[in-house]
Amino acid sequence: MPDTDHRLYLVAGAALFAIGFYSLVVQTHLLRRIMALNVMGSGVFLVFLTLADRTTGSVADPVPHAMVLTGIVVAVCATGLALALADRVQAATNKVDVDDGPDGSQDATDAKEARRG
Amino acid sequence: MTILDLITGLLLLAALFFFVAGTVGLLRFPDLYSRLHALTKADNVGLGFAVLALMLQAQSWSEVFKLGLIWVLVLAASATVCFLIGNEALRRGVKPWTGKSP
Amino acid sequence: MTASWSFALLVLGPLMAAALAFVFPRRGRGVALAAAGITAGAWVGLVREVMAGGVQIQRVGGWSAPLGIDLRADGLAVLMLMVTGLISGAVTLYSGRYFRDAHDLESAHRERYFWPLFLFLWAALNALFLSADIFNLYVTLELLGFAAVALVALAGNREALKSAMRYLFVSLAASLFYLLGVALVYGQCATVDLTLLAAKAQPGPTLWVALALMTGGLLAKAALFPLHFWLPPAHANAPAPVSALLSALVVKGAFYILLRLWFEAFHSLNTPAVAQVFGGLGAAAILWGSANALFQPRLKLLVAYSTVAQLGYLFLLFPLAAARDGGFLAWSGGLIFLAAHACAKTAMFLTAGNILHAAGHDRIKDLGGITHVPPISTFAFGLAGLSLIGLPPSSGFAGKWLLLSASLVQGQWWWVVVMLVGSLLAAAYVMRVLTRAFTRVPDATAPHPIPPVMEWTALAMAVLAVGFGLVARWPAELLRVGVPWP
Amino acid sequence: MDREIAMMSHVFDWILVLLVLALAWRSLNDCDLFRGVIQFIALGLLLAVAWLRLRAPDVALAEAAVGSGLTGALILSALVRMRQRERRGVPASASSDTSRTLQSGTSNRSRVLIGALSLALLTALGWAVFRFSAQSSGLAVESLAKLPESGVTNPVTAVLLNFRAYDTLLEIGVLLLAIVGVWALRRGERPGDDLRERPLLMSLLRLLLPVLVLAAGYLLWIGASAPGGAFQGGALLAGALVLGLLAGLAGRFLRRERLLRTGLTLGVLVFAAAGLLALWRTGGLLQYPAGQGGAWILVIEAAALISIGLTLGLLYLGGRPEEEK
Amino acid sequence: MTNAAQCSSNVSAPSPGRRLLTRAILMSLIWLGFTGADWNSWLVGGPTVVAAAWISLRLWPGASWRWSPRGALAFAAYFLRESCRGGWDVARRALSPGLNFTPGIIRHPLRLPAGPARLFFCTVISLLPGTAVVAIQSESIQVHVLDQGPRVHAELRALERRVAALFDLSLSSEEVEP
Amino acid sequence: MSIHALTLLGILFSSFLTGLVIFFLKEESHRLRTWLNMLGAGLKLVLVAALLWGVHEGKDYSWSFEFLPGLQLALGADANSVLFVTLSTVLWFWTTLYAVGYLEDSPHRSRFFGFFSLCVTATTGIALSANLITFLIFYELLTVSTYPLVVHRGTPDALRGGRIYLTYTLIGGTVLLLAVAWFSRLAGPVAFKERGVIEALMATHRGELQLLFFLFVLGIGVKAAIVPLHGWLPKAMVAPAPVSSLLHAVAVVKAGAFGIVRIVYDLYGVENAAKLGLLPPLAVAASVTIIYGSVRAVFQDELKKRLAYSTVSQVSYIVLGTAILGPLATIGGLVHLVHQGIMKITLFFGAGNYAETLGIHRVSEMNGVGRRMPLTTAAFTVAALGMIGVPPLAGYVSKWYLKKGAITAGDEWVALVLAGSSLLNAAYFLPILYRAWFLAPPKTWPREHPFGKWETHWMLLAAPLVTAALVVWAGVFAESSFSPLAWVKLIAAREYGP
Repeated sequence: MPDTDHRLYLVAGAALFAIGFYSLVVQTHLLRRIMALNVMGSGVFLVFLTLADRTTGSVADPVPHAMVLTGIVVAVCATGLALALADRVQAATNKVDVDDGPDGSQDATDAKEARRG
Repeated sequence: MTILDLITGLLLLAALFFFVAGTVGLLRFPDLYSRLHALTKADNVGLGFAVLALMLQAQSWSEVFKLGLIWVLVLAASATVCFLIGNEALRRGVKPWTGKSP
Repeated sequence: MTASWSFALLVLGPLMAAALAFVFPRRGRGVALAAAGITAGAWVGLVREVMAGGVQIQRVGGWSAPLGIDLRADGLAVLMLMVTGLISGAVTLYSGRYFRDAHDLESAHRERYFWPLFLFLWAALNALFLSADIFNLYVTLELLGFAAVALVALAGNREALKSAMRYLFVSLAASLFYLLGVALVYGQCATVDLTLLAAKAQPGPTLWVALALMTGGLLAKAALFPLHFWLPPAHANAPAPVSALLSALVVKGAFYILLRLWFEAFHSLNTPAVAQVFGGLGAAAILWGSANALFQPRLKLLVAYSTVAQLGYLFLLFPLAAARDGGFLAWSGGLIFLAAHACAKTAMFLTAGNILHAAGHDRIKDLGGITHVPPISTFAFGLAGLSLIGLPPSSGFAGKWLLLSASLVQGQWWWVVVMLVGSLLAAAYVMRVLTRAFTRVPDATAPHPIPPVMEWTALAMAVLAVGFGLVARWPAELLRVGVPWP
Repeated sequence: MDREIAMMSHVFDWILVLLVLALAWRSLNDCDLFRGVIQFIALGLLLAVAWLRLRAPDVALAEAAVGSGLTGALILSALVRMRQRERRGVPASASSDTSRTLQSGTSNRSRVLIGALSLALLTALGWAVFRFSAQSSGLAVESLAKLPESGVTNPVTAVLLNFRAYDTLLEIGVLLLAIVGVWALRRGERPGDDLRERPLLMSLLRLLLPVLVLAAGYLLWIGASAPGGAFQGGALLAGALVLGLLAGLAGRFLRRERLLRTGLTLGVLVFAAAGLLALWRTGGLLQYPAGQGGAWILVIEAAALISIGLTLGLLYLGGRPEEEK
Repeated sequence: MTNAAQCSSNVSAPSPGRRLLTRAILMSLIWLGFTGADWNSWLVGGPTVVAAAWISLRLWPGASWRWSPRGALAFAAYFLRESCRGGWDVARRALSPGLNFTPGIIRHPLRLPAGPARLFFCTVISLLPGTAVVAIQSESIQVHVLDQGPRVHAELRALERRVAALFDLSLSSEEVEP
Repeated sequence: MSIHALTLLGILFSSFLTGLVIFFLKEESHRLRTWLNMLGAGLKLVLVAALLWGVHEGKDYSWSFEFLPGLQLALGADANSVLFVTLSTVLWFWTTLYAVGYLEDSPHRSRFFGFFSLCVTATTGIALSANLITFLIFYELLTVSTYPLVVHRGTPDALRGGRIYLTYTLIGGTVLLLAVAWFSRLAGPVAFKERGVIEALMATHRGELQLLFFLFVLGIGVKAAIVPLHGWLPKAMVAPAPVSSLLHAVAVVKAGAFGIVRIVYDLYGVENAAKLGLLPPLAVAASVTIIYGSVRAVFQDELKKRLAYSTVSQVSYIVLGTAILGPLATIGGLVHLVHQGIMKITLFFGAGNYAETLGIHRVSEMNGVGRRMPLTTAAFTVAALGMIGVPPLAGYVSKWYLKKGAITAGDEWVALVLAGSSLLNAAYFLPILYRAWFLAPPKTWPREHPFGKWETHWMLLAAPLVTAALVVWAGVFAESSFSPLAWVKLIAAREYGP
């Protein structure tokens, strides 16, 4: 839309991406991280669609639209897969994060043993 | 600007009024049950006016039909959801506000 | 015409096979074998066209770029397809037995889902190597990532699930970084075609940021130090044939895109300073990965850390190949090294699977007395180790030699030091395992017998890893087709 | 008048953007996870509005149905499942209280570090986007010029299923892959509540589901010329399927494993077969014979619709429906 | 299926083929409404209509109920009027300065037979002024009202009568005060 | 492909293929394995004989294959190669026979003989390499194929010895790789040529060439066990006797010595090397090694260790000969390549026989062993005397030429080194001989193992007798036209000729 301030939306997309990224790294709960990925994705889509909207003509550029549609579908697939995996992780470890698990510390002790042996 | 547009505008204003009223109700009403009223009733009417307004602007009868269908489905859905929420609250033992206690 | 069919079958063959393997879960192995046959035929057709007629381009749907998507096969793509085909073929043979022989009750389930996931992975790789469109590459990256994660999780145990989860997060976030880069590129250049971008891309803030984003994402996917943290657990905990696929091929996919971006589409942004940074990270990866491999308690972890290290060599290609003088030496060296590592790593992980199968564990210190019973597997591990260390005449040597020569030609002697030290470290960790083969343990427990096909497949890959070095002239010639500089 | 409209839309843009950002932040950092999920769903709806504002109605439809609706449903049901398991599970591992884990895990110092990193990212991105020229038609001109040859009149559909059909083919592959991956992971659990005890909802669903199926078909049809298409239709179909699953209406259907699998793969198989057939007929992969683009697209989309609907719907189960024999 | 038993209590079932046909015609009408007079659309519409009809039949195998067109028209007019009143009622309460109402939950006995008519009744209650169903039991319902008072029961009974007229039913004669 | 090229490949593959097949043989198929071994060894012997004849007739043997762009895998047979290939082939034949007898009934024989064959393939490959890169390839192959032989016994001692061996040789190999790559960068992918290939670079790249020479010697010197790079050799003594004999007499250390010969004569050219001032330091290093090794040998009680230090010392004679300018020294050094090989292998065979038959591992246990095992001890004695340099045995010939060459070149101090070394040789060999022949045997041997009608297994006996005979022959018939000496003179003539 010619009267839209595209920079506003572009920066907003960048901000969504940054918020998502920050939360992805900082949060530990698997569901939050999955949502964070979705927010990052939305930021990307916002950038794409804003760029598509810069045309002077009557319609926006359809190519990014198609790309974003692809992206949305990929995102929901990713979410589905990630949720199923998160569920399994919870069932197996009784925890809802993967950050500080016995596996990390176990590796460390094993490595120590290896050095000794 | 035709007369049709004018009517559309008025209908939209009416819709806006009901939506705003519903939202105010949602915020102001004292308990969950009464908030349900605010949501279902006012918003449905608001939606009705909006749909009516859009029907006036429709290009074809099929659009009118679709708009009508949307309204009916939303009505049914919101009534059902209203029941579901109220029912769940009742099951969990949420006491209704009766106006007697402060 | 032949090339068109080759393009189509290389991608659609495995893709349709994946779908069929899902519909007919009991026929997975047969379907995979058929896919292997089809892709092999298609590849032969393609390589003949490429050798005879140069770079082949397929305009999908009849629309040319920028509106449509181009598929493109040059020497590099054909080489990558060949490596993919060889390794997938080996994994097909190996897995036909591997999943059937697992000790637990879940094995039937695993076998059923392994085939479609594996075939998806294969299709994704082929599609990736043939694509000349950075958005299409994003889709193939996602296919690749999903398949890889699901395959890791297939092992089903706690550690595998956790590493798969971590892998998925890294993979998805990395894809989004890449995609955001694509968005910026599109906004700036109004095309996502590699060839058109090469002409349109001019250095500037937008493209700098875009390229940085894409590169960041791809580096995480390619597990370059220090973004490698997800790789060792994921590769070590996956089922053996999956580890082989991941180490040999999946990380290479991201690396391949990096090459396409920095040497083709955005070659105008490829400055010496950037190239040195890549090289520096590669060097750090070599040292860090090797040092870690030396102290791993488990065989598969060791092999996985070795992957971290060996990936570092690939990135030495950046500072070396960018220069006109001796650039092609480094280019072909790096890519031959890639193929060498792929074959060697496959052999190693398959062998690790055999040892795990025979011994029931892969703790290195307890492997004495077990490894000398399956001599073929040990032999395979040793041969693969030769290539990994870079001893002549293995293909690993061929690659390292070319890289060495390029650094000497360009006077960048510091990479020489890194490569030589890396070789010695590799020798150290490979020998740490091989020594076990010669340890005589008086009361060695009788190992579980290994199905011959699993042993011979591993050995075949190891022989390939060594023997490929003797015919390394051929890939070097092939790589000349469509090489990004005149 | 025009100035005022421009002014108003400017204000609207600002409000929208600020709301989106606030919701995004709250949804990820609210200390109540449930509230976070709800805000996340609301964020999806707001984004759909933003897409409309950016003249992307196709995307807005998909966002509302898929991005907000289905994703939200997926996350909500996962949350419910996780909480149920936590309630069943041993309380000893108490660190895993799903609702309040905000402060655990990450130290303040790394928070600051990551925050700085994200800010740097934002700055770089801001720098990059401020250099864009205000106007660039991208590929709009080319796609409109080629639109008559594509066989459809909706440019987005033309891009999706003709100009860049190869992307879409692979994307359908991603969908199938996702469901295969999920099925490989685990057996799905039915949602905890049995909705059959809620007659009012049941009757609504009986009314709604056939209409949803009709609407999905309609979106498929209309996609050739207006916003809509296989993805949007598929999303509706998926919604219908999820509702059916919730109401326990699809049990018998779920037991027909072979049929399900066929349905799930239909999109990929038909699309790929069409690509090969086109190659045979015209010599170009996915190059439809001249003048027949519309028909080919319709067939492909129909198959894709079924697969997309099934896939997205079954993703909701979080696993394969039944244990195979 | 339990749903079937619930719904087909009052009418004898016609043959399956005819039922499918009826549904298909209904669905076709909706499709027609969607697409207008675009005959090509039946390429997609045909299969879709069949699928929708089949699904509808699977979900609700019971025969279509009887209804009276006259009752329907009357009901529609009543419903629109009451809806507006309901909306206005809420708006008034929401926007007036004090909270001048006395809400509560009341029990209301049901006279409509189990089946679509009763469900329809329960649905509509929630759209009308001051009332919302919060629980359904076999012989009565619980309704949350914004203003407790004698008028509520009267209004509910009136609604019940209109629903009965719509479905061409006769109510059981006993008129019991709660 | 010409018949000549086929001969070259045949020499390589006669052991390579047998090795491969043997790897995958079942442990029990003893007879088949023995036949294969002997067949391979015999075939190789025949082919080498043909080669020897052909080269003598002036035929041109060469084969090459481009395996990387501009990089040839090249085989060829010049006089130097023939010298070394003949030595290794002849000795391999007898060692194989010996090993079959030695390893009877021990485990992992398929593995052993597989690597054994690979080891010989690598050695002949080194001999036949016609350029640096090919040399490097076989050099590394040798490292890899000998490691399993060193650790064959699998005891912690063996593993430790193997680790040390590998550490030394791999680091050496890496240095060599660097040198080769760097050299190729300077001179291009050059083939070996008499009098060197660096003429064109002499003026411009003096410093680099000197540094490179240092790197080459460092890389190859590990295998040649030049002090201080010799540390692995005594540790590697844990290997079974046939391996020690092969390692010390033929394969590893000789490959190292041969490598230095190649570098000096065919890469740099001895005169160029002299002009660059590279020879004196090399001569000093060799001399230090000679003396150091001898001194250490005197103080070893363990027989194999004593022999090992002797090897450290003796191999440097070859290096020394190379490091002195002039045809006489060249002849002395090169002929010692052969002479030391046959002498040292005889000694190791003898030591192996003592260990296997009587369980004797130490010099102090050898009292009267000559009476119990006269034939073995006779062979041992011949070789030991040869080592000391008693005329007319093989060792005397080489030392004589070396001494004359040194004096001719004006390096008189070398003569002193040689004399001192001879004295030390006597000091560590004569006591052994004395004990063996003149002291009374003990009542029981440490661990006796009866072998039927001969003093030991006939296969164990045949090998040392034959090699001892060769020692005598090489000395007595040194001036005949088919002796090693005659051949070496031919090489020297070509190197220094007009």
